[in-house]
Amino acid sequence: MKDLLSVIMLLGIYSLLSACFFVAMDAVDVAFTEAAVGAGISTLLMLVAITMTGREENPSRHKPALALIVVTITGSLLIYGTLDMPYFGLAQDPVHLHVAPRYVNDSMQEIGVPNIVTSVLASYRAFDTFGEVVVIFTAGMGVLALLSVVRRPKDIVIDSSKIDSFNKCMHEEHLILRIVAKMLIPFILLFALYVQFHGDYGPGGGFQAGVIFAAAIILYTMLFGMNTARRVINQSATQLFAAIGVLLYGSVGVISLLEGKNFLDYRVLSTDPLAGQHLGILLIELGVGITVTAVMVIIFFNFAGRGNDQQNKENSDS
Amino acid sequence: MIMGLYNYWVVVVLMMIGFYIVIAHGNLIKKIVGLSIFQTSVFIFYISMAKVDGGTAPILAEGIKQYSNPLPHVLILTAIVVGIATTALGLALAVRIKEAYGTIEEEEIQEKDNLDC
Amino acid sequence: MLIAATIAILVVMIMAMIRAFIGPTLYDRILAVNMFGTKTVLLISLLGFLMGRPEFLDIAIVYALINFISVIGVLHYSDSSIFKRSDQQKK
Amino acid sequence: MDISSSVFLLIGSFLYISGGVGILRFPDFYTRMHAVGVTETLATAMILIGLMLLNPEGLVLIKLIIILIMTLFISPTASHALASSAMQNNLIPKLDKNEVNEKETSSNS
Amino acid sequence: MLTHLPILQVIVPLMAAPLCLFLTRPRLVWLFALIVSGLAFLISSLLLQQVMESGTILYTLGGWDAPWGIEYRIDYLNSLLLLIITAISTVVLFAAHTSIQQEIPEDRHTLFYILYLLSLAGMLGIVATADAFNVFVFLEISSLSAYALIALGKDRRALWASYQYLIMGTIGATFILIGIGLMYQMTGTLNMYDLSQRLPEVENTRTVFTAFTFVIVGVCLKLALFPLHLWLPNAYAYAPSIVAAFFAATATKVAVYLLIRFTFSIFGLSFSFTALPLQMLFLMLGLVGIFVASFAAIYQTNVKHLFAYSSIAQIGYMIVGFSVSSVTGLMATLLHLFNHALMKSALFLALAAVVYRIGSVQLNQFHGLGRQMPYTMAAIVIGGLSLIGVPLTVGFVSKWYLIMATLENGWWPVTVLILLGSLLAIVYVWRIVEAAYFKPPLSGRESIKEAPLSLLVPVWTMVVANIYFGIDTRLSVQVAQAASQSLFGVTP
Repeated sequence: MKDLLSVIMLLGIYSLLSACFFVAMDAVDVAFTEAAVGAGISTLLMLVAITMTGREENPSRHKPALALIVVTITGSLLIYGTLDMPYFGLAQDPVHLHVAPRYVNDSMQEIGVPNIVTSVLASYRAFDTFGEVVVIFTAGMGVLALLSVVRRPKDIVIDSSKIDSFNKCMHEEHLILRIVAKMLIPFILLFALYVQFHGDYGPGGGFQAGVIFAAAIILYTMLFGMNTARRVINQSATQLFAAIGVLLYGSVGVISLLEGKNFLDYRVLSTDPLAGQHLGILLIELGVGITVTAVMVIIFFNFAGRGNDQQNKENSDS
Repeated sequence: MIMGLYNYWVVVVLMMIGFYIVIAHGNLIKKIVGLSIFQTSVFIFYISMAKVDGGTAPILAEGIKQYSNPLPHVLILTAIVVGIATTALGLALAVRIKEAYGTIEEEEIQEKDNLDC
Repeated sequence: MLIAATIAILVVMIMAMIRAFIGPTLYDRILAVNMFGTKTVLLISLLGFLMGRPEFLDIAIVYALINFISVIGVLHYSDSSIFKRSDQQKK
Repeated sequence: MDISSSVFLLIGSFLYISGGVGILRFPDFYTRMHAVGVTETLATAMILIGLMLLNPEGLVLIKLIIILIMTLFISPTASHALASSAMQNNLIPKLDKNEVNEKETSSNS
Repeated sequence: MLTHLPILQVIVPLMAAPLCLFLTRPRLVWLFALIVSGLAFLISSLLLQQVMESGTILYTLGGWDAPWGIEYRIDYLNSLLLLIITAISTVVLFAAHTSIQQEIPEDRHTLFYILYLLSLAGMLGIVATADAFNVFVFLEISSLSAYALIALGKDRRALWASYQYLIMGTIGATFILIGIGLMYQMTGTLNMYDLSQRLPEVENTRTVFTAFTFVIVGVCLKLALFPLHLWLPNAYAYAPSIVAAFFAATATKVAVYLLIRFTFSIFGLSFSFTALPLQMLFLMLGLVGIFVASFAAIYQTNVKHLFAYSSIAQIGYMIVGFSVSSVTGLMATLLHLFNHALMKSALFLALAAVVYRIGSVQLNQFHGLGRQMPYTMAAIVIGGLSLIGVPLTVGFVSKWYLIMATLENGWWPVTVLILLGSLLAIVYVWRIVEAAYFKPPLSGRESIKEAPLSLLVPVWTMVVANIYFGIDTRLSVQVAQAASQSLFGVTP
């Protein structure tokens, strides 16, 4: 397939399918995330990217023989490895016998949160999640370092006159879309808040909520234009928010250090250890949510902003 | 054996498709698509091993005895985030490469580099 | 009956996928992806009922939203000038 | 209750299948969209109503209603956006004589 | 607070990175980053001291015992690594402020320091943790920031190099992820210590064999071991000089650490060296790597390329030491790890000084620099001598132990080959010396002056360290010996 746009759409379908599979395999939280990330954000990012890099793939002059050999060797090694694997779905597989039973059986007494995935994510293995937040923060900073454009005041003047006329024609074009979106966006934001704070009881949590929140902002940006969105969302404030999320997460850990317990031990946050766990999970999920929202917005704005700039340049050239 | 392992084999095939796209194709965006497929297949592998027959989603509720293993779910949540971070960065690089070289085909970029030297 | 509906949806998903693969124009593919997304929403709701834990409908809601956003996204960016230019070059 | 929900689910499935056949068999983009867009909204509503009849309690019911309302908004909007965008990008519906002939031959075959 | 040192080691730079965004002026950010890095260095020296006094330190995160929670486990091996990384990072960062003025646009300076700190924290996290999955997460932190840092380079080829690194690095990381998944599937645990306890029960299964292969291949991709090294030269050559100095000295070391950790601590010695013909394989790859990379280095015209290839050759030496699989061999590897970090940071920092003055590192631009930038060039010469392995430099110490290790095993042909490899090093170092000292200065370049003090001080800090640790080998040898003995389970 040479048309990259189609490739990306099929990737979206693949992602949707794998998410269905995750639901069938009981991994509801993962399905949630995959839906929001794989089918939503990553498809959108790829789309924005190909508007800038072009849609056609050149016919390749590569000789794929070497690649094919490498892939065959790796694949057969993996198949070879599967032969001694414990069978799929049996309850006596080693995976289900060693570490996991404690999570399933005791997390209610130790943490008091019905969603086991949340309690493992946010308490037992909270440091992994801290790493995850930092990874996403790193990606945000990396994209900023690569794509951010320095705006001179002169450019903005040209921009705004152009954007206004652009907006006018957009307005007529997308009237229905805009009205529906205006109705949907508050609902999406509310829903994101629900996902954020309901993560203890059902699928969801800070990361998913952050992505949904960011998706609402992205929808707004696409329909009302970059400039309108820039008026609502301040770029440097977004960067600070990304940092605040990470710091919020980290400071929960630092508080436990100062109280003489180990890093990220939430039991110090309250006299009742269960209440402490609850509070800790709430706070760190909030941190995750803030960072993820901010970083997704940063990434999208920088991609889209770069694209707009390119187009403006071309228009002024021609 | 076939019933016990077949879905791992499907996963392996999917992984290898992704892996093949990464190493055989010359288009930078397509490489990232391949990477994404590769990673998603690894996620499927992890999630498969978490499943327990007769179990349900690991969210505690009354009257349910058997839950699937929550740990791989947690790991994969983290890995998905890592995946999107990598994708975003890779795409950003591809965009910059397009601006700098005027193309996103591996061969053309290498040709231009050789001219530079 | 839930099973019958699930199977029906799976069959339709396959049909949509075929269209997404062959679909001569870009818009056919977008249509197929959109359709696929709607089916996914329903499939997930049905799976929830089938597995006896229907409280996970949140995922279906997310799907519906994301599906809408990505269709808008695809349309928005397929309208952008660069694509049109490359199409013209082809002609 | 069960019977009525089964009926709704069945109608929904049937509509879906017909929409699916439509997307495969119709000759051009606009007719395909017609097939999908029209059946999809109704069928989704049918299936969701069928599910509501199965489990009429609390939060689940509310969520089902939310999904229903959202599909009723989103699905036609998306179809509209898709069609107008296709039209603006000069995707011409197949109306010529040749095309009509072609349609006939394809429907005959 | 002393009991919390293991975690402070990682979170101090990790949390300092977002804090940088709140500082307005790049100069402040630099000072802040420098202080943070210095603090990390202090912590790592305290940690080393603690380990030497009281043995392995355990630290459970979140108060959950391993294997349910994540655990940090600091022994000789990782405290040595932590010390190397933080020391190099501090010295390099000292030079950063001056060097990046020329190479990175002003508005990216804050981002540069943030990414630098993140990358530092990522590496420290990889080294400190005792949880296999946590390794993956921190590996990605350090790699993602590395991709962005490399892409900051001025030349457009930096972008392409960074992209290639991204693809290779992600494939490597995904391989490691597959390997970890397979191990988890067979044992049900992710904690390294727990894994090492539970793996012997299932070590004859084909799944564990596959897991081992995938982890090793993944790590070798990150390590740039000979056939998988293609991403490295360009990445180091076109990255900003400071970034090259930091990564050349630390990034591959972290990968070597992972290799040692996985083979020795997790899979165990007996499995690692019997399951695969690993010993022979690594020996061959190491030796071939030394020769191919050294020959490639001889033909480079870009000095950064030259040193990048020399890095690949030096990795070959480490792998040879590793493949000897005796206490002395591993000790030689660890010593070389330490020493190579010292040499390469000195060399690349000196190159940063050259770039600062003449804006290029092509060999033909070096003509006459020996008189115009005497101190910088002297540093390059001493670093080069150290690469060759001349006595009184650190390079000599590690080569000495490496040769002892091979002779101990009776592998005298290997010894000869190692000596021949050093001869090749003489050739490529000589080319620089020739250009710098025996060619007249280029016309129009008479006004070139010595690099500013802010660059010379870090360069010469590293050079002095090169000589000091070449003469007084007590610290490095003692720690390396203790680490290697504990990995082999020998009680000292």
